[in-house]
Amino acid sequence: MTPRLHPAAEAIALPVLALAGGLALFGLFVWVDGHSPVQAWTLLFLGAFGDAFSLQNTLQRAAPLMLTALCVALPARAGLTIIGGEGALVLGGLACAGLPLLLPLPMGSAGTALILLAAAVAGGVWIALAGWLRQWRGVNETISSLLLGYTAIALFKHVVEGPLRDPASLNKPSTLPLPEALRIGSIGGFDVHWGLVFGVVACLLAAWWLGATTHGFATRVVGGNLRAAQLVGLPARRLIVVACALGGAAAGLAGGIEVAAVHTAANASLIVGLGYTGILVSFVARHNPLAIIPVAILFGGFLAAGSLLQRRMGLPDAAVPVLMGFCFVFILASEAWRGRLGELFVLRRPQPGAPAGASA
Amino acid sequence: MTHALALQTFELSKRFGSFTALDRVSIDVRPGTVHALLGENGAGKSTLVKCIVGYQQPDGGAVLLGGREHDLPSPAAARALGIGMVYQHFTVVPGMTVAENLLMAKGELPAVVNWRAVRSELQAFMDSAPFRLPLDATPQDLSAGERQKLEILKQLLLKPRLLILDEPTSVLTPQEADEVLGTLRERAHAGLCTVLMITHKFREVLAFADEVSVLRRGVLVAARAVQGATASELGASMVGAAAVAGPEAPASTTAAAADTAAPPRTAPGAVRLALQGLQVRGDRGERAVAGVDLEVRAGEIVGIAGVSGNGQRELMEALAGQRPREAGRVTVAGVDYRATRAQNRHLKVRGLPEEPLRNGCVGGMSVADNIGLRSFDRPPHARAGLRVPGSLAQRARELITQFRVKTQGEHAPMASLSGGNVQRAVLARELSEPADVLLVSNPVFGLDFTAVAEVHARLRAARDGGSAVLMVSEDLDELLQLADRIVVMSEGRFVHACDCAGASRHDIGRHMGGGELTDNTPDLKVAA
Amino acid sequence: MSTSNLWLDVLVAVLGGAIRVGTPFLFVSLGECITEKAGRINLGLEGVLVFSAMAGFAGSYLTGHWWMGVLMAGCSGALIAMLHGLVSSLPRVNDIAAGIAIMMLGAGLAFYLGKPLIQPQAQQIPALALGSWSSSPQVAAALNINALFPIGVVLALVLAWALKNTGWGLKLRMVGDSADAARALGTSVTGVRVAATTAGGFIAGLGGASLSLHYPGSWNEGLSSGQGLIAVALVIFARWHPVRCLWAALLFGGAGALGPALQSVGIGGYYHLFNAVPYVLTLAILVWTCSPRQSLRGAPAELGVAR
Amino acid sequence: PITVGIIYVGPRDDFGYNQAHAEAAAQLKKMPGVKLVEEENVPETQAVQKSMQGMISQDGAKLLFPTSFGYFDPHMLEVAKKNTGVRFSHCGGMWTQGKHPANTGSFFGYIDEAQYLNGVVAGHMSKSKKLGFVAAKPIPQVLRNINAFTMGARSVDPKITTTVIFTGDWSMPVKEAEATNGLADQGVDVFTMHVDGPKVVVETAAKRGKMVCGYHASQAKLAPQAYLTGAEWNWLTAYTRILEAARTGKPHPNFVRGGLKDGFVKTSAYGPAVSEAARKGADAVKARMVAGSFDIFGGSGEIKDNTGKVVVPKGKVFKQTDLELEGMNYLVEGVIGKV
Ligand SMILES: Nc1ncnc2c1ncn2[C@@H]1O[C@H](COP(=O)(O)OP(=O)(O)OP(=O)(O)O)[C@@H](O)[C@H]1O
Ligand SMILES: Nc1ncnc2c1ncn2[C@@H]1O[C@H](COP(=O)(O)OP(=O)(O)OP(=O)(O)O)[C@@H](O)[C@H]1O
Ligand SMILES: [Mg+2]
Ligand SMILES: [Mg+2]
Repeated sequence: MTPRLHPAAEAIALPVLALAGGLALFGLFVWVDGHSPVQAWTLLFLGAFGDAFSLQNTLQRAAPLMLTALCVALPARAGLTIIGGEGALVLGGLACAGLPLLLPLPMGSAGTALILLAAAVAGGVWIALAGWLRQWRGVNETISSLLLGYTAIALFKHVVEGPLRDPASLNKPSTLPLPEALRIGSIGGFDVHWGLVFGVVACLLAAWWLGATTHGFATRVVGGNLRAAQLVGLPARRLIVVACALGGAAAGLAGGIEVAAVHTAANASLIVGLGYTGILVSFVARHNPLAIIPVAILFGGFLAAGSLLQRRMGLPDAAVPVLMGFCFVFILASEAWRGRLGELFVLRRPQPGAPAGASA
Repeated sequence: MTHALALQTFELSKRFGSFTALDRVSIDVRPGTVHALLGENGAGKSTLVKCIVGYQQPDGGAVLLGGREHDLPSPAAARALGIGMVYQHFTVVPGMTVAENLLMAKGELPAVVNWRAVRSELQAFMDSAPFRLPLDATPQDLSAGERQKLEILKQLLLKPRLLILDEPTSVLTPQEADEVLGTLRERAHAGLCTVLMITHKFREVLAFADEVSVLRRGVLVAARAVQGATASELGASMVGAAAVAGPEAPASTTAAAADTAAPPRTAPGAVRLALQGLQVRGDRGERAVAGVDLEVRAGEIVGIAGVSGNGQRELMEALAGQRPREAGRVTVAGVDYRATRAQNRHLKVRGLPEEPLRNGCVGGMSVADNIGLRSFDRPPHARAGLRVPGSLAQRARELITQFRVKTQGEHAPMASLSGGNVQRAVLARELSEPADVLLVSNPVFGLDFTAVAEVHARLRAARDGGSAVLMVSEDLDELLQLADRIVVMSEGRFVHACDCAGASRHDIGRHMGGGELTDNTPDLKVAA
Repeated sequence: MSTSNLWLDVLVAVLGGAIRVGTPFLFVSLGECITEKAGRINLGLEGVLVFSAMAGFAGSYLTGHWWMGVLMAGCSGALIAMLHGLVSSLPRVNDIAAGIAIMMLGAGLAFYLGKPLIQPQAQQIPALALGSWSSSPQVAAALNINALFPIGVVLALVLAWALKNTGWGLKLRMVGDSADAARALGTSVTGVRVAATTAGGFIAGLGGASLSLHYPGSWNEGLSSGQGLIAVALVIFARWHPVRCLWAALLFGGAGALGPALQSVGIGGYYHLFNAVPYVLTLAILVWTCSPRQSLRGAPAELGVAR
Repeated sequence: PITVGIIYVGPRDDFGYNQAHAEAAAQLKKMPGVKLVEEENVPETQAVQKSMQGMISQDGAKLLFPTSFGYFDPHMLEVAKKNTGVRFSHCGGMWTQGKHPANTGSFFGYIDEAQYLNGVVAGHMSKSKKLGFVAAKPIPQVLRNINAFTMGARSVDPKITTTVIFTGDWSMPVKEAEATNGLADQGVDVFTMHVDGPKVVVETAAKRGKMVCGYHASQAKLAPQAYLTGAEWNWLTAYTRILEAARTGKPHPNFVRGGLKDGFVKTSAYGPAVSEAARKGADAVKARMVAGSFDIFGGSGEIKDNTGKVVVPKGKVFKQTDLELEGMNYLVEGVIGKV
């Protein structure tokens, strides 16, 4: 046996230790600012997971992040770094709110399915565009998705406050609200809407797609080495564009759900940086769809706890980004110790010189 | 004042994690000699020289220069002592001109560069150097051979007292290799410097080296004078006597090692692969392949000879689907070939790319997944678009044994394998099933002696089994040894074609050089 | 008002706006340029920009000297950027991810520490009245420029010269082009990259100072609307050349000023779309100039986004 | 004691919209028997729903003041449905009897009156006869201010025009500064604005040597010489009225509106630059407004929009309480700009 921690144990231990480090630094920070670190930690826990309300608050905030994180993770597994999820999200929201204006929709869940589909398609097309530009013209997808994101936001605002504006939405320019029957409600008796289920299921599906299907495997090959993929005849362009489209669809779906479950109409309130937060979630989860679920919940917890820090301790709202910044710098940095964490705990034993090998 | 420097290592050891790459290696390089370092792939040659120049830090032992022990914390320290190193992988800076590259190589940079003075100095050096390059060219404009020359020029500029070269000739034509090694030998024998070079080519060892040390699995197994040595002796000490006649060795391996008489074979069959007016653009948008026509028949090996950088790489990439085609037709068995997965499968087209880790593998995925790249989406490894768990791994275990891939297991990441074993893994993938068309590029680049013999035997076996093989190699000897027909590629065109039997090296060499040069290199005997 | 006059007015406004709005773009793109020349990409410049804007404002407010503010802005930008440099030097840490984390951290710290700075006013970076010769008030106003702007212009020229003609310039390019080559020469790749990122942070910090101490000239939380993030696109747009960064920054500045300028002469209605002009323009030019067959010329080969 | 929750959409001390609320909140806090919980920078998403719910379930808040336009529909309504025992009073929304729950309500002030007075002062002070208005979005509340300001100015001199620039967002400092500069280039010499934080416009105008009328809160401190006067909120009036109802158990005041005479809005003290004529002119109108004998929209001939269409026919008078005014969708004659 090598003196290593089991990889699975390490995969848990590393981020947990890093998180502890981030929290400790945050404690120091608020202490220097004249607040009690213990109170801050306690409130963080209470605000995120302390009671049923907090827990639901956390889960609710995590839901859209799971979807926007997939918008980074899926293209990343095909080798592309997409950071324009925000654009896909707002267009998804727009499509979701706009479809009932264009088509007579069946009311009820069929109609809801249709508007969410429209949201996913809109987001998918937008990110696929970034992937396609990469394939067609060699335009770097990180930059193009960023630019496309800004463009989408401008388009969204223009359409929402212009052509599609509901004249009755006086001081908050919005599209016509979705009919009651098309909206997404809460899960059972909980104060959490169905978006959470969409998020979790999407992550599970993505993991299944990458791990268990040949299409997902082929996508990983393309992401791992494009030239190898071409050599074995994989349709790399198509796989890349599909991965982008799937990622974009997830972000678009997030926008659609935000509209159908929260805002009831598309308006500028949709633009609050969920797409950008998703980037960090995905990187912290190392683009692993299964890891996205807990990481998004962690993020949701931080965001949820922020309210309590403001109300009980008088900390500024910016305490939450500071805390998240600390934690995520630590978590990213902790990757450097992967495979070496064991050395901290286990004594090194001298190794036999012979190399291991199948033929040996 | 420069004079050649003596180099000794004393019980040098290096471990990577639990793996021992060097195990108490003591070599002795006398001043003013050319010393060759031989060894199988992954034997630890590169690691040894990297430890000597301070690129990596040894875990134990000592490096002695001129008889005194030195601590070399970085390549800069080694450079200060007069040690120059040409790495196995290119270290020229692609975005900088030749002049800038040479200036960088000198090490200590002035705060502000006086380009006028530097250029005249470099021009003077260039005029006295064994080969010349334009100062304002960027490496992107240079051929692979020219880049290798730039690497060597960078070191010569420093007037090193000890020059270490890690496989310097792998991208050179035989003529270029002879030119380079000849120059270096002259310098060494003139007492200007000591040369330590790593190579896999026995021919080069026998023709240019004075002494040779052989490494096997991180251990020094032989050290002797070249005078009187034969290729087979070197080969035996390199792989160990037992391995050559190992029970697992395919029957043809030993035959190939002895290799002189090719087995009798039937005449070539129907046309399998046909190119018509194929045009391809290179990385910089230039026309790398300028309309070529070629037919490869079942049961023959067609070799493409040429100095590297004349469009061979682009041609093979275009055929393998790694590069878009500009114009022309490619047919396989009469069908328009688009290099799709379905066609690869039905038409049985397989490829051995050069630099397999870069061109044919996913470094981060497991060996099993990499071996399965051709078959993962087919039964028994997949059903209805879903992968069958464990199926690839099982098949990979069989192939790892059969092709003798040294790995820590089928789940080890591909990138953790040494270069030669990556090559073997790709062979296992591409040759484990019969192929109708084989596209082969530099199949033995950087491979050791047994591996070369094995690859050649497998290619012959494929040919004899009815495959049409198209093979690019920078090693003319290899082509002459293996191919049935040779076409010579120069500046993106086929400029010469001949049957291998009775082919003239002079003729081919002349056409490789564009037809104008007269080749006055002696026709060296093929060593292996 | 005649039509030709009208377009002239718009032109002058856009040119003046190009300098006013473009100055922070200039600094962030120069900062990003030298970071990328060393083979790193720093998406965290947004955080650097916001933090340094806050710190610069604090410096000027607390000491009463604008140049102290500028210095503080530069140094704090360097500090945050150095954090990015160090974190992304660790094995297996992706510089894009680190950038997003730094973006969040920098903005968070700036908002947290900057709460008491929203109200006060601080001494401003003086303006140079280069347009005093002109009788036209528009021209005079357009040429009433930020004292940092000429510094930025000189910096662009100096950087362009230094990358070709100084030892560290060559070293920087080598590290960005081939880490192997640099290592073979015994140059510390990590050291050079951290230094370049830090220096880039200092320069971007000057952009922050320009925001909070000149234009618009106060500290508040909406001060930066993505100028730091877009620096990455600007540098690609400029093909990694400092002097072209200057033109790109002016172009972005001018495009940003276009919407308000058109509305000020009574052409309105599509202001959201006008706000998107710089992005669409950049994308269009990228699509126009990129080619699937070859990497961008001048791109540092070690840079992930170069292709 | 009663726990009151106040939620801001931006930073509390922005010299603008949020500060106007925060100043009133600070007064509330001083009252005996009131516990105040506040949250700032809360986006108009489910975040605000959770903040409200958190204030209710974690802090026991009985009265909530969500202060941003965007909080009303659907966020506040959603939370109010689940918490019928809690009173919600929104700033700016259109509470409608029968449509919205009884435990919710909205309050707002007729700040266009103060903007009209801004216009009068600006009309007297402007030499170029060109005024500038930096606005966020063309929504009724903003349009109403632009129109009132312009009509105030044109009551002094009908040749005056107001050029309006929409930045598109409530807080976009660089765009606001650029808009101010662009207007100054066009010869505008008096500015006002309707954005969340007027600080940038005030400072930029002052730097260009122009005059400025404030909005939301007093920005006089920022540019004492350039600052003429300003339209300010006085939310304490509304806050206390709603709070008292909650404390005494009276029905929730659902629809609270008021102008100058009700003390919902006020004007900043005149700056030193304001001429005697301007003060007199503005004070006269103000006196009529307080007396209730002045109507901005109508009463003195027809009002045309800037495309020439009649929007208020001759003889028709809109009282401030007329709901039609809350749906204003035009710019009056004299405004250069487009909705
Ligand atoms: N950085 C490293 N980390 C882990 N293992 C390494 C590293 N470098 C080399 N090795 C391992 O050490 C062994 C020796 O490698 P080395 O590169 O010295 O071989 P070599 O003799 O030069 O082979 P080749 O002829 O294929 O170039 C190989 O098994 C290789 O996998
Ligand atoms: N978090 C991650 N970030 C990046 N790459 C990952 C991550 N997790 C797994 N991978 C990559 O995905 C591939 C395998 O992933 P996974 O562990 O899901 O599959 P597996 O079931 O072990 O694979 P297989 O069945 O193909 O052997 C590997 O190439 C691994 O490098
Ligand atoms: Mg080697
Ligand atoms: Mg597996």
